[in-house]
Amino acid sequence: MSEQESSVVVNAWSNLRQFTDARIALGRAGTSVPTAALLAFQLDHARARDAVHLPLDMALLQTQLTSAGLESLQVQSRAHNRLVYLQRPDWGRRLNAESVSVLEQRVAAALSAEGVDEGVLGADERLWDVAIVIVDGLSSQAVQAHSAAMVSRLATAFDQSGLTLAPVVLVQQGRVAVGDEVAEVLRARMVVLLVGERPGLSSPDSLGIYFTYAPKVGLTDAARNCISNIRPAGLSYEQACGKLMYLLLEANRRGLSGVQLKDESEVEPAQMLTSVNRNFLLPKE
Amino acid sequence: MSEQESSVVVNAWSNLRQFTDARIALGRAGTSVPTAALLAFQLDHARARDAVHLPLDMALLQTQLTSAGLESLQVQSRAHNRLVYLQRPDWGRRLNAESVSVLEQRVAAALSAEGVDEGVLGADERLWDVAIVIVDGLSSQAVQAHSAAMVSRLATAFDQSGLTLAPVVLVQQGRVAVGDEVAEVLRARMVVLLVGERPGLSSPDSLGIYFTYAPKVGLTDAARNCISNIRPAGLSYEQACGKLMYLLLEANRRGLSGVQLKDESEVEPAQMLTSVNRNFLLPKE
Amino acid sequence: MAYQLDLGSMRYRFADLRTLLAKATPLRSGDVLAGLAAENAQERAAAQWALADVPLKTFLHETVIGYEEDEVTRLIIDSHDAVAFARVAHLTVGGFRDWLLSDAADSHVLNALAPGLTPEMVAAVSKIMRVQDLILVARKCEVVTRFRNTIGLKGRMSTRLQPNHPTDDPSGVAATLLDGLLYGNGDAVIGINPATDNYQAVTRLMCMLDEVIQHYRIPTQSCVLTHVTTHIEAINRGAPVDLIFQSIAGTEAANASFGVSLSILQEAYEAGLSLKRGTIGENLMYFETGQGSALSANAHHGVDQQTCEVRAYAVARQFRPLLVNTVVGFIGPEYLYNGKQIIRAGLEDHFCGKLLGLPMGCDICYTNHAEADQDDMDMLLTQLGVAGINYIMGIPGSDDIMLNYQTTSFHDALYVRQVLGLRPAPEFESWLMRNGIFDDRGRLLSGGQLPAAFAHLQVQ
Amino acid sequence: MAYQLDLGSMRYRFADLRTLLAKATPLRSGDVLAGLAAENAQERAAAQWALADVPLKTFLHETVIGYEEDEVTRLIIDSHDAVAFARVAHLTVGGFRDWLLSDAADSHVLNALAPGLTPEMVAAVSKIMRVQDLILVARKCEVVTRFRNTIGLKGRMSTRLQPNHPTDDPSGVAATLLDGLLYGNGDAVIGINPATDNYQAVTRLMCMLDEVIQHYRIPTQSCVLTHVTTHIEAINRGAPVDLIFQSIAGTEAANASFGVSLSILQEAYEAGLSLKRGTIGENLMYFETGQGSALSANAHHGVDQQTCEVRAYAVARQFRPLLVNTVVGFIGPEYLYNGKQIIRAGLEDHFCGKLLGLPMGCDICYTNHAEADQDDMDMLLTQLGVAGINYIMGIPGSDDIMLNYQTTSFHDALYVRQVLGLRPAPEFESWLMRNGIFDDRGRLLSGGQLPAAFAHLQVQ
Ligand code: B12
Ligand code: B12
Repeated sequence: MSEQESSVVVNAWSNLRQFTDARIALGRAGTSVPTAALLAFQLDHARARDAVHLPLDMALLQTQLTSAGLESLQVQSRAHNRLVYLQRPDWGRRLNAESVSVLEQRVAAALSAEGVDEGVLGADERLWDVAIVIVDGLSSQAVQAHSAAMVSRLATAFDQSGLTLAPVVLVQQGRVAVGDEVAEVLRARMVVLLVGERPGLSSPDSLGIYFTYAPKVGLTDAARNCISNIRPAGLSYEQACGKLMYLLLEANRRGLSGVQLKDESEVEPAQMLTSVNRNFLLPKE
Repeated sequence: MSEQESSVVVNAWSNLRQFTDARIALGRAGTSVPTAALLAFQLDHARARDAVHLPLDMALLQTQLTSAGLESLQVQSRAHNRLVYLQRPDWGRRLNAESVSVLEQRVAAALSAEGVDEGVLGADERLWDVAIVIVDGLSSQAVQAHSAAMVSRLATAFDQSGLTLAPVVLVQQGRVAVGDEVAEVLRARMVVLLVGERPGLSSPDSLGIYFTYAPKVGLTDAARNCISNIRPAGLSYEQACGKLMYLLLEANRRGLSGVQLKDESEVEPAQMLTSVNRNFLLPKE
Repeated sequence: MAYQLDLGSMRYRFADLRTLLAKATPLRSGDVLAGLAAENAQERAAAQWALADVPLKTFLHETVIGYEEDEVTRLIIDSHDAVAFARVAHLTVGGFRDWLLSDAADSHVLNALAPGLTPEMVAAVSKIMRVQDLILVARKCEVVTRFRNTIGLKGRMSTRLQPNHPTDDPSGVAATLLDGLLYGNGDAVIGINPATDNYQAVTRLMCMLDEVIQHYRIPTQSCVLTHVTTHIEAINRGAPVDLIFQSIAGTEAANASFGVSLSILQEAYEAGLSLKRGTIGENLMYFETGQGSALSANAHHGVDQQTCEVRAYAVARQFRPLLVNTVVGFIGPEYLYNGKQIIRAGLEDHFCGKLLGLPMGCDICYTNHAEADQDDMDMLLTQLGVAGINYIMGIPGSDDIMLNYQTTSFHDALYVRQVLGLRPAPEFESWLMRNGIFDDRGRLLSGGQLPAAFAHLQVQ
Repeated sequence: MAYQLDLGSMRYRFADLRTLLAKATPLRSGDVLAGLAAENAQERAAAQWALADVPLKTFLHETVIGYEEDEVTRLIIDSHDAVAFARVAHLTVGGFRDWLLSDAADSHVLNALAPGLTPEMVAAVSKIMRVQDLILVARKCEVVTRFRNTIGLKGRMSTRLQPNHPTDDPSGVAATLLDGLLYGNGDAVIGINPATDNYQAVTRLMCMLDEVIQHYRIPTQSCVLTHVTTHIEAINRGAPVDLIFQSIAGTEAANASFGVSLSILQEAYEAGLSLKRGTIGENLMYFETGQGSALSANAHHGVDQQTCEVRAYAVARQFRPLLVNTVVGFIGPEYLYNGKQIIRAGLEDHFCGKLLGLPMGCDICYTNHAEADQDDMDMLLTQLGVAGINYIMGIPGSDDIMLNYQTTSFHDALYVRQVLGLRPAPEFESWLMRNGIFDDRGRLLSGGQLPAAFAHLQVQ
């Protein structure tokens, strides 16, 4: 929309837009949102809605992981398409039968490679320290854009901490809790799940990481920790990795995750330093 | 709901309910509709919605017509099911291809029975004076309940007036305008269409009659006349028949129907006489 | 003229103004049926963006239906008031929205502007307005009309008492009529849809309503909603006609399918005026409209149903009506599929009518084949109340036993008056108080007992 | 106990009160997901009919979740005030609706009644109420709370200023905060959802909000919406905590999935009280709720989501909160499918909370995977305004760039205040006027220029 209009009161503080992507200083027509801002909103809404339905390109993701030297397996939740997925979160939390056997076969292969007989493995014994699970969730765009890079960084960090890593599992039409089942079947001691957070109007590509110690089917969110808003305008891969490693090592030490495990790391988000001063509303000391 | 409640102001004029089926004298809770009336409304709404989707029992209707000595043909509009019907009124106004040929065959049979060669018949020449078309419309219940009786009464009246009658045509998923096509194909001079009016909350079985002189595809409602609310609580078959014959004979005489043809008959609906007096609001003379 | 817009990697093209208007319309089943709706939400957003950039002036030379082929277009163009238009002549559709929302556009200014607006300008701006915009701006308009009372004042909301009966039985009608009056309804009009088009029956109803209004000295007007040609005939035969009713649409062809034209309406209007039955004013036409009627008659010329609807208001405006209302959910789901579409359409119709200077009411209603229920009606009712609607319908228990649909009940009017502090037309309000139906603070008194003026009816 | 009803030729049977409540609920996707919804509209109507006949007393001995197995049930039963209940003890659910609508149930009476009501009674009656009933009765309730200002007075509507940022960057937060203040928002609370759960970051935000509030002497309170256990820890470490936040649900198991229990909440409440930071009142808890959370945690015990939601209000009520709001469209379409379901749920939640004596607000919102849009929000906003909601959210341009959903904007609050004549909390309103943000008639002044108190920010 051309801005030939004088009915709009333009806000004197529009320079503050440098500090945030939030829709501040929109101005006003009377006290309403001006037309230009309204139209931009409508278009963004149309786009965000489409983002929910964009399918994940699994093959591409697998190729990327392979180049990063990571083995990966492709599975599917019990929700067989997007429409069902949106209506049945319970199905998105569980693997379908075929997927379970894909994982079981991988476990069997791992055992036989190590010459271990499956029957011999105790119920509590674990094959790997960490399983990484990548889930499309509500934004395949986020997963497509960030998960390969994020995972390879994590894999390096695990390696440096001497933690063994199960094959990366890619789940289509999945929810956060599906990671518990994957890790349980794979016999991994901890699970790190990357998921596409629901797409926002200005952030269709936000990745979330959910972490659980001793994952098993039936755990609630109280047993998990969360690192959210991983994307260019949010948390960087480096920051996310730092936070996760803090939580993971603490969890490994204390033998728990979730509400009782707090992030007490001394993180200083890089972005904070980019601001001219800490909080321009207050007088400088 | 049991009426143990005193919060409801009961209306002093509930005796007026004898004059109408309208939901008068409901009383009030504060100024709102009392619970009992609200619940009754909700239930009636649920039922009326179901009535829209009830399919017409065509076979039964044909049997009834046959017993009344009337030949009938079964056809279908271009809307092949209820869902499509509700969304595509344009398709409900036209016959599907198969139905057209059913009717054409009947016309050919009629011509050959009379020893007439079809090619010989002039474009404006008519085979029958009147075609009766029965259409499910929005209430199959109305059609099921009233159309056989209504049609046989009409047939008798036409007969008495020396008007020839085409085979009765039953149309599934039809709209009012479909009668024009039926009559055009049948080469009838006038069409009388019986249709299930949309079901009301208190009247799921209301039949409407639409009448057109010189029907052909593409006519608008301005060319039609309407007789509505034929049902026990509304117009009787006898009254409806009287009105139609008035319109039809006038149309036949003046060669037109629709807006320019007014019902000036001196009808005195029987129901009016049942009321204690003409209008109790006014002082008796 | 074609309209074009690049958004990111996509280029959107709209063949002409008519197409642009259609694609910019919020989703509704009728436009899908007509094949005119946007393909998806992104195309719709693009069309709104492109539409916002169209100068209002464009609508004066690019008509959506040809001047030669349609008398409604001719009416719109020929009656356009360029002086009134000057105030907004420099604006685009988007700028017009901003201006409407600004403090500059107050009641007075909007009143003066109305003759300068064409239906298409108003339809266009409504398409890029949110529900809250439609409410906010409509609320600023005040359109007041008079026949025997004053309708449309701020802080007031009137009702049409609609005592329909499937056989037009006088006692059945009277029973509903009394019920309505005792619930404080009926100041916009006491208006019956006659079940038949029979002269005798219609005239009998006219006489009856007239006698009741006179006998109880009710400051209101009557109407029997028969075809306008039947009204003319009734007037010729000496029947007591207060208001003249007709359903109208936004194209010449759609009106023809209703059996009317501008000249027939003019004839009726003059016939009505000749009776001089209004006591405090001369507004005497009553029109009903509704999105979808042009399409239903295949008379929409590829124009979306909401724009067609607003064009009908140009027809109405010509005859200085007392009452105009959209019958928004009446026609069915083919045109407005569910509660959401009905609600948005109701608010659009009210806004567009008001902006064009019409005394808008609304038949807040739905049919049993639509995906809607009482909750949807409550939502629309509450919002139209906030938007300052002139009048709504009143039917016992929301159930019209003749037209077979559900509209607002006598109780509904009391609800919205209560929560928004709205009152009936002043003359009618005094009558309600004088007759013991309302107390002196406007609260309903009647119920348990018949008020004195009607106490004699108890015996029967 | 089983409930049974014959309607025409059909016999309907409902195994127990829990089932009856579920079947009587207006359609929503969460109940369908849980397998609890009525089969069709007729079964729903039958269940409503049967429910209307259940005496309110029944709810005191037939619990929907066992007393032994759930601490929320124990709280409900043990804290029930039989004396307050006496007023309606003789009523059925249907009679209760009639009574609520009647003049007998005025503000005072409803206030006194609140402790006598259980969530299930209130959920039950809401299920047989139309939207207009939910509005009309909620509007009669007045629930006023205080910390540094007075929230919930009639004719007032407050807002939570929600300056979220994806990295909790102080300048990003401050920019949004200032924008909100200059649009007159922030009297309910200035409340940030922190992107991380990191102690350091959370505490830094708490200090920052506290300093801003003190520096500009804003009569409002702050909150950082981290987990309640993090609040407790922050208080222990000496952080300046005004309000203590927690998401809560209606069953013990659902709360456990959130990592909380009644005793943890009690501990937090006492920690908050010990700080004595409120200047004019001691209400300091802030709770959020939302239909679907119990089901999502598979902790609903076969109880429908609306009844679960109202049980969460019993949890809230225990801690005399300053603010309680449902996040109605936040969780997603699995629980509330489209605009219509979101709107009805929002009005139910507000009504039920108010009837139970809670200071209800609403996060009028939707996600991009739901079938909803700004029009739906405008509808809910307008109706909640009429219903007398205590507060709504305020976000720049409706777009929360951290939580990824759309809620009401700063502008939206001004819209609803304008059309309904609503004002902010009195102390905050004076501050707005003193600081040149509102003029003396409550109209927004700021925009083109920064008001004097903020003028120094221009230079940067
Ligand atoms: C829906 C409706 C309308 C809609 C139709 C739009 C549509 N596309 O559906 C609208 C609002 C436009 C309308 C307008 C009018 N209507 Co009308 N309408 C009805 C209603 C409520 C339902 C009809 C129905 O269920 N049809 C059955 C379905 C399955 O068929 P359909 O093909 O979809 O419907 C077609 C017909 O119903 C036709 N139609 C609708 N009204 C009328 C009126 C006449 C006289 C004719 C010939 C045809 C007609 O329009 C539809 C599309 O073609 C009936 C009342 C009732 N209980 O039936 C009154 C009714 C039929 N209408 C009536 C009248 C008077 C009118 C008007 C003449 C009013 C006026 N003064 O302008 C106008 C103009 C009609 C015309 N000539 O086109 C009267 C007829 C009285 C009579 N015995 O002659 C009725 C009975 C209601 C009443 N008592 O007031 N109407
Ligand atoms: C939706 C949501 C909720 C909903 C979840 C309900 C549901 N059934 O979907 C509700 C409102 C109940 C909720 C509650 C809380 N949430 Co929350 N929530 C979100 C949100 C907006 C979207 C999540 C998403 O898209 N998931 C992806 C989909 C595909 O997966 P899903 O399996 O359907 O989603 C599951 C998880 O998201 C999980 N979940 C939701 N919130 C949280 C929080 C934590 C700590 C954990 C472990 C899991 C979890 O619930 C869902 C069902 O299992 C995010 C913000 C964001 N941008 O992502 C915040 C977010 C994840 N939540 C957050 C918080 C703090 C909470 C609460 C702890 C707040 C409180 N003080 O009580 C509570 C309790 C959470 C718990 N332990 O259960 C924070 C986490 C901060 C952090 N880094 O630890 C986030 C990032 C938002 C924020 N910054 O405030 N939340």
